[in-house]
Amino acid sequence: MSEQNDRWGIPGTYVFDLQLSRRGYAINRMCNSLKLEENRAAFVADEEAYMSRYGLDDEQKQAVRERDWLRLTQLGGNLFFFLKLAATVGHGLYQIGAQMRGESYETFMKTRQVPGAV
Amino acid sequence: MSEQNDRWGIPGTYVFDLQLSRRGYAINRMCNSLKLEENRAAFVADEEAYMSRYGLDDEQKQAVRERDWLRLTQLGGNLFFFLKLAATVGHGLYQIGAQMRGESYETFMKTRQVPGAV
Amino acid sequence: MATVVAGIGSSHVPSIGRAYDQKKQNDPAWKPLFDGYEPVKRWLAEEVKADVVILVYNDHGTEFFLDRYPTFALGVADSYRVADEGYGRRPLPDFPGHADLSVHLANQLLADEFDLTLCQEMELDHGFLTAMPLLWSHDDDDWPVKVVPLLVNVIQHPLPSGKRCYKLGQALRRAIESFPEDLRVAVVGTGGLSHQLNGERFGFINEEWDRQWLRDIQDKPEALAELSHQEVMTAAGAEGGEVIMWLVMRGALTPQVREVHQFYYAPMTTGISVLALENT
Amino acid sequence: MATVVAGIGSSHVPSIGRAYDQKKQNDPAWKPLFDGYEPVKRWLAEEVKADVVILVYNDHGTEFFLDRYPTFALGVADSYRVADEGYGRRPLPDFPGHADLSVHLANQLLADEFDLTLCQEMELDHGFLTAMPLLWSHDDDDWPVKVVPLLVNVIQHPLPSGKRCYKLGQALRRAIESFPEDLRVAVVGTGGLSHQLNGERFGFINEEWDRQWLRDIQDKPEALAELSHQEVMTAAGAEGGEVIMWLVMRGALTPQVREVHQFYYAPMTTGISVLALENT
Ligand SMILES: [Fe+3]
Ligand SMILES: [Fe+3]
Repeated sequence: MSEQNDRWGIPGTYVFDLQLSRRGYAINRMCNSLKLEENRAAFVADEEAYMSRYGLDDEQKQAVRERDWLRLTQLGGNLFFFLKLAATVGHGLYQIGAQMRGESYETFMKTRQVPGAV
Repeated sequence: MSEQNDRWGIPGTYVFDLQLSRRGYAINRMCNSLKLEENRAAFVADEEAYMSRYGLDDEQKQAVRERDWLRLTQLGGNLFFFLKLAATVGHGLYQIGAQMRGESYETFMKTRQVPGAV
Repeated sequence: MATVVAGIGSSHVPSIGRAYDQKKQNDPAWKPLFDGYEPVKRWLAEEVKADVVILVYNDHGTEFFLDRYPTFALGVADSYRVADEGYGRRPLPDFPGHADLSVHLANQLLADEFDLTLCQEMELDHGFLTAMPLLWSHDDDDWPVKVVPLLVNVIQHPLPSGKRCYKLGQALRRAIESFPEDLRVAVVGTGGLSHQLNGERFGFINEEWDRQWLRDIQDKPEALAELSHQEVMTAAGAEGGEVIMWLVMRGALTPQVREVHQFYYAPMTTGISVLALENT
Repeated sequence: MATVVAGIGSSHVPSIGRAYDQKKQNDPAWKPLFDGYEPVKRWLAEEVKADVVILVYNDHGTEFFLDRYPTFALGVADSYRVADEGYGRRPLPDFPGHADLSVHLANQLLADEFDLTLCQEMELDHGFLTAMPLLWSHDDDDWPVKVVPLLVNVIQHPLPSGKRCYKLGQALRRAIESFPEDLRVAVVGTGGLSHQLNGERFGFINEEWDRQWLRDIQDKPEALAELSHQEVMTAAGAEGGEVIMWLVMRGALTPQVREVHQFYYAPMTTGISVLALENT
């Protein structure tokens, strides 16, 4: 839990404020477009072209390539939007969460009270 | 100046309030779609089909057919939206105004201080 | 005159919707949850008999995008569709609106200096959907109540303050009580309790804080309304900050309330609760 | 610290934009209008030297539709495009935003209980565009000032009250003055004066009321802020009701102001005015 959004000072937390939202606007706009099946298909067909079309910068593109959800968060991605990207590439919420925590999915699930309630 | 929106009591005036806006939602939604050239072409090609697609009711359709801007206003059309319809069918603002007043364009223009400022 | 006949706080979690649709009511992991809502559902059906529900919720990247993000948005439509959040539309009937009440609320709340965004079209995501079938029985194509959706921005800071939300609830009550028709109105505040879906602290839950919230929202709502977002998010997780929506519900009730039912369960990543209150 | 260095009221009328683009500055019908703005343009360039303009305007069915209509919407972007209102984009450069100031204003105004819609994308129609080239010289691709657009719903009732608009102006001033950077900020309120584009009363103008407004906005803004929409629309025409946007500008100034310049002209269907004020 070393990293955080310094304006807020809550460990392990990147508060989605206007500054971060502005930073990540291209990401979130791209992710939002993936609501439509035809756009998901276009993304899958050519990820690089799709990212360029939405104006992601190099850091953001790299985070998408690596499916690095923590980095994407730090760069202004908002989970409620990038869940659409995650679904497109086959990642689920708890997989994302485990990765953000730096744990395996199995280790993360062991920290839950009733892991059957998914 | 006999007619008005009774909730407001201002003669010759149809205040665009939520009730009127809800009444005219289909009209305004259709008119708003005419921002796009392809939609204007579709409207011109088949007015009836276009109106049906946007769910106008019979009174509203009739007002559109007759280019009756006053009636359209009474049925919830908002000028800022139906100006797009007017432009599509070749009517201008002052023509609309003259018609609403029940005057010819020429008579209306005579009531203006500097009719050259159009 | 319309009156507020129930105030309900209820979490909204997508997995609850999936469990409901997949009929997991008797699945060991889910039974406690469905059983926990049951007494409230019965109370609403047998005693409260609301005509309309004003449901306070937030959208989760479904209908509202960051190009134009409202602070408060009120539905003023005759009906509201169930949104597709990317996994297909849930098999729930669309919701009948109570447009006359919506229009009245819009007029009153604007006059009371709340700067609402007014929505003639609005599809509803799990922020709205989760609580509804747990609280009201529906058949294949209708609901026993009409609805008025009231959206709060809890996604992109600056959010409205807790105090502003509480004041909105108080104004809502004045607006409801000035509606001329006899209507029984339930107000539901959704969201929370503690959870975090963000950063290295993903999965954070604070059960102690949640249980305190469930007491204080009854007896000390004004103290809760004074908390800063930073205080709430530190204690309840970044996404737990959405509990401010409960303050809208609480503001719509009388200063003293009676608890009808309370339930709490934290199986996975969210402190899930339902709290039913009535005016005294 | 940022300071408010000018307050300007200015009508917005599409035909002015057309006359400007068609270079009708010396056309007998238009010359009075352009001459009327000239002293204000000179004052702004030579004395005021603003860094940023907060321009209060309304959209006219261009960017905002009735599916989701905000009461107040604030631009928080780095730049804003010139909208196409259906006759092609006007040959004006796009506008550079001052995003840092926008973000600061958003945070302060939300904390001050104004429930804004925040816009990361916003194209600007004649509500915004009309005044800009009459007040600031531009070249082919840039403006000498940055902008922050502030949109007010004056189209679909319930509108915010005049009082709410005046209070928004007062809060805007507090927010501007708490911005740490030294910035010279001009606030422009647009719209009006009397006109009506609706019903049998289309073309209604009330020059006497307009001239009174130009006096009272200086000396009795609080009295103007108390007027109901019905009173204003009865006297100034249905679309004249948009003068409440001038109250936002006036609220951002000191209680006493000094008039720098005033101009009024009512050639066709709108009482067109520019009024330049400064703090005392
Ligand atoms: Fe939520
Ligand atoms: Fe206007």
